[in-house]
Amino acid sequence: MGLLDKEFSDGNIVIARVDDLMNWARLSSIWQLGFGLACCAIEMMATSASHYDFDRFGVIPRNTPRQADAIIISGTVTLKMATRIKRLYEQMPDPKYIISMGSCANCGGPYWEHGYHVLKGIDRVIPVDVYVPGCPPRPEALLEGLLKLQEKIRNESLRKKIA
Amino acid sequence: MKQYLKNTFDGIYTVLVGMKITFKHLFTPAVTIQYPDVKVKLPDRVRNRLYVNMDDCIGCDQCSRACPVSCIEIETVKSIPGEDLGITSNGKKKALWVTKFNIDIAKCCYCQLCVFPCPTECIYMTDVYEFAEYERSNFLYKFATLTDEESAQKKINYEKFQAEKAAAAAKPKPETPAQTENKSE
Amino acid sequence: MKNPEEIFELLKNEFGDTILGLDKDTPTESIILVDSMNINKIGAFLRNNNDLKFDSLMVLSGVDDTNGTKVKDEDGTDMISGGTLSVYYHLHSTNLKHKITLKVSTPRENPQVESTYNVWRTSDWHEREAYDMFGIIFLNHPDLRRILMPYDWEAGYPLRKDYKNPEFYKGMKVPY
Amino acid sequence: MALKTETMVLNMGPQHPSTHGVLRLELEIEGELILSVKPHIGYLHRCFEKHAEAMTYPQVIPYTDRLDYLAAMGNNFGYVIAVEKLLGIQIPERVEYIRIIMAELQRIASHLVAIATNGADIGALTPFLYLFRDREYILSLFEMTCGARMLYNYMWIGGLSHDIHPDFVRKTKEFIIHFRPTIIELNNLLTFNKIFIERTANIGILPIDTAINFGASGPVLRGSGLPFDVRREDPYSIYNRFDFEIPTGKGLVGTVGDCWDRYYVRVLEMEQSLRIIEQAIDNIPEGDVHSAIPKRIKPPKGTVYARVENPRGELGYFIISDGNLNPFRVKVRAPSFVNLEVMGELCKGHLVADVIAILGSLDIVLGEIDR
Amino acid sequence: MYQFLYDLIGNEILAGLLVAVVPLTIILVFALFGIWLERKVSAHMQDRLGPMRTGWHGWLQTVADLMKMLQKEDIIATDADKTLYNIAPVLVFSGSFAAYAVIPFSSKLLGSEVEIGIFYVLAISSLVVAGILMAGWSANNKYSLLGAMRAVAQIISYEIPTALIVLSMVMLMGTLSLDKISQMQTSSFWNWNIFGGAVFGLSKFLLIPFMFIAALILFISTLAEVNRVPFDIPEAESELVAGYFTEYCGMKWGMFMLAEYGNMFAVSAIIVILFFGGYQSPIGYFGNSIGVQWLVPFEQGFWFIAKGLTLVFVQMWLRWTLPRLRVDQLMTVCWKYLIPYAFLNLIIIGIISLL
Repeated sequence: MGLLDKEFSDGNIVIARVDDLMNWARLSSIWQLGFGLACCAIEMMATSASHYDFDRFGVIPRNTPRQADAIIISGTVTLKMATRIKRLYEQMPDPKYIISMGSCANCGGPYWEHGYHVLKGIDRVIPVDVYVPGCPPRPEALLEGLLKLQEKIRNESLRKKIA
Repeated sequence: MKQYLKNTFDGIYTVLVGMKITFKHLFTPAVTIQYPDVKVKLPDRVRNRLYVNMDDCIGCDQCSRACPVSCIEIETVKSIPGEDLGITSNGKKKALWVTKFNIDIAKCCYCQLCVFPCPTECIYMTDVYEFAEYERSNFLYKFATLTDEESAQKKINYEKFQAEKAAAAAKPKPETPAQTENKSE
Repeated sequence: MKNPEEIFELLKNEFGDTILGLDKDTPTESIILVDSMNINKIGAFLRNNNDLKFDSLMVLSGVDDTNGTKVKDEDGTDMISGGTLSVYYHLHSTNLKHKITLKVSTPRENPQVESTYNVWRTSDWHEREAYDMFGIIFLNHPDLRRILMPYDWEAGYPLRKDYKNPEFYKGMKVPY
Repeated sequence: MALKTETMVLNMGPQHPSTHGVLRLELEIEGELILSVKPHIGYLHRCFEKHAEAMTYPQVIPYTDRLDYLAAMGNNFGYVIAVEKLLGIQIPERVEYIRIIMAELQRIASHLVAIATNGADIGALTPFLYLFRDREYILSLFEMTCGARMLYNYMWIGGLSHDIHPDFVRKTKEFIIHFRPTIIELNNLLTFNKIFIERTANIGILPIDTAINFGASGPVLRGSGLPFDVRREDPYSIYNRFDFEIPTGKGLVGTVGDCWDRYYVRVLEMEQSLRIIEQAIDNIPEGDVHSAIPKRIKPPKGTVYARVENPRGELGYFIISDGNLNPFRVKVRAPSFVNLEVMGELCKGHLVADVIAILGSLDIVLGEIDR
Repeated sequence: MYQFLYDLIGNEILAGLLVAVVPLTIILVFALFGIWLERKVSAHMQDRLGPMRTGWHGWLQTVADLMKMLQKEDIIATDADKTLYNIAPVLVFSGSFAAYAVIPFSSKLLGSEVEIGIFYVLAISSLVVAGILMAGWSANNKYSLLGAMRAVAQIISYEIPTALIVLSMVMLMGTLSLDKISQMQTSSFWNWNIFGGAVFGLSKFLLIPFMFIAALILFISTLAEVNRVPFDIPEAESELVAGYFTEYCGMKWGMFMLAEYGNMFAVSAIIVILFFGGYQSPIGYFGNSIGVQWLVPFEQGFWFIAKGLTLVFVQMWLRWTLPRLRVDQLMTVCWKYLIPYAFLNLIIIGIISLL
């Protein structure tokens, strides 16, 4: 598995510096898997367009799961699509993150009551790091979700957590 | 042969025209809004996060009936006559204790159908769009101002009042109606 | 430019009893009721006859008109048995500019309708969708399988009024 | 003895950079040549029709937004006209004018995305960003009036949710002045670019009779030369008061009905929409947009089928009401659902790269295909 | 330079290694700078800002990408051909790195003054094709196979127009060694080959239009060899997901990117040497005029890299303006347009050089 899972002894000064450097590198170049599901995908494209510019945060759309670090689940996840997303998630190399964008991906959104074919939230299939609310969320809301993900990566550490 | 030369000339000419346009754009100023440092002021009718001003809410359940996604849950307890629950901003007398007012913003589809039917305009959409969370359970916003034991207390009062009224009604009919009249003002 | 009554007369004397009737009480458009087993012949006639020329099928929609009797299922939910499922055909002619609606109804137990695949190619997917949502079998349709739902969905036909959600699908909990 | 070759089945799966969302194309290819294309849809089936049966009439409108999420105003317009025809109520003039302006602005925004993704599929990434930058201009107009950027819930049964913003008229005029030169810039950069012409001319040729037989509509049908437009065929609302042409494919570069024609019809349609907006923006009559909204909407028993010209084609709503608050059955005739059927016909004998160009020129949206 | 180092250290293996390290650092530094430049150029051409948050205007962005790729888990598909899968990136990178051995950055900074310089570059750069084919085949993925097939067809068929143009230039110059070619285009830009070479006379003026055509053909065909738009069909992201490196992740994919940017600079270096006067400065040397002799090689290095970067900028500029060609159109451009024009050019230059 990736570097992240090795345990190092705690409280080592050198580790602290390397930690920040590793985290900084991982968070400032999150490559998103370029695929969208529904209306939130159009808002995600608008975010990577000139007005809100995902590239400012180092986010480039990569097409193969092999080279992607994060998936932005943008849109309604149906049961037929859920198995595909699970397989995509497994194809990605290890330090990987998931942003669930929009009400549909968070908990089924407007389709939670009568949607017989809608999966009620992507966290039933893959572990989600950041939930971005909105239907569809504004591009700034998605950027704020990305900043929250970057915060989360910043506090990750190679050290073994002392419970 | 003529078509051959025309193709070559066309190919080169249109490529140069395209390159002129992109080069011109190299010097036009970028339109990017640098989000975290520069936050654009949104227009006033913008629809983002829902907010309920609880001291205006009379618990009439109009908004939860109008919501297509039914993400608003309201529970109310009738107040016993003597209690004073205050006046809403537009002067309507409040008669119900709102013990539970939950909006599951994760389900909300931001269609603003709940804002129009509200008699006291206490539910409206603010322009706050930065509320991403790490946990999904944080999306369940509880607006009710009564704490749990207070609402339990209200319920008990109401049941007690109900039992009294039933007992009073079961007693002889003639002389009780006068009293209940003034008691219920 | 013909209005529905003239078209109904024309069809009546062409096909006789297979045209069941003209229903005019709906506020906006009148519907011609047709027998389900030879919709194909009627469709071909409507398309090729040169003063009708209905060359484009706008929409083909299945409807579960719940006119059967309510029956209690074993776990208490009410199922509908008997009654009919019907299919509406909205036709339009691009050069004569007139529109018509046909209605076909079949029994709910084994709903069978003639496919109009060779008359209008657009009915291919519309019929597959009607089969997917209501279970209406279209005879001699090239490949009648589900189009919107997963191909291995056994929990019945979703748009029927008495449809119940399955508990699990491929390990994922379906209801909320 | 011929070499025994085996065809390869290539799966352009639900996750593919240029399938405009979640569409799976099963290509049977021999080397690069395509023998057959089988589209698999249903990856975004969100059970709209089941929801429509469970909601009251006004509550269905937010769900119609989410059908063709690139032209939400057009979906509202179609549904609202169908229910008003059922109710038989009279709409004030002001509402009609504002609805037409909003629908035409939405047509421009939707065509911008269609052209942008068509160009990006063929490799030109810069026009994609220029057109999205112009689309932001229109989205800010919508956000100013009804508060949402993409899914508006703006057109209600009998009226509108908000009246237009005080400086909406001025901003729209500014937009028209700003937008015209960008169309010319797009034409120089992409439309008449030799490589773009090489990639799209004479590819995916759709003759008129197969187009009609397949029930195609909108730019796909008009690209093949038939000037069929619901705004002119059976005019709804007050479209007959405005004069605008119906651009059709003329085969300027390749033959009539190829990818380039379908693309160029969209560019010309944006011009026509600008003309309509110019005619409508100056004489919006006074009046109250909430006056004709009925308090309780209970239409009489009956069926109605109303058609609207959406940017992707003819969007139809077939509503059966049995006289109570919820519609008994709502069936949506989605233009992309019908246009995608032509895909199997168009792609025979082309190369793998052409499938992407043809799919881009059909301009499908998965939200309304899978409903 | 090898001689200079050999005198310094004495041991020829160590000196050889050191000579190899200098172009390696140039490639690495250029690759880091090139990727950042590409993202900023593409951003500003599209009215946006590009990387901004890692250092001033995001200059640390590629360093962050590199370190992130080092931390990625390295997935090898179970039924991928392991050995070929691992050799492919090394082969592709060594193919493009080997070309730097003969490229004269300045009169002093020169890998090895090999007599057959340009011939060696053509030979070595076709090693990349083998690497790409290995990558595409070993990943056992349909898209990579398609991408690899296209890459082989494209690079091999575009070697012919490159070879023809190089042939016509060598015919004019008379020598194969890149160093000598640069030296022949001395002092001011008027003596560059693009303006007809150093010898003054009627043939110089006659040559100018054909030199422009030759430079254009060489630029287009080397664009195709480096898989840059409008010829980036092997890794066409809109069709083949990511072409032949679909299955590569982390640092292996990084090697492909390094090789691509190394190739880009190598190719533009060849064009600069053949047409734009190698390391000669267009306006004379500052070092000569103030008598400081040891400054001249550094100035030559500066001018060489400046010209190389302008051509790399033009390659990027083309990438963000043009759509992508289809595979068969790619072949028609090469066989029906570039090769006939190259032949014609070769004949005409031959005739003129006889005058």
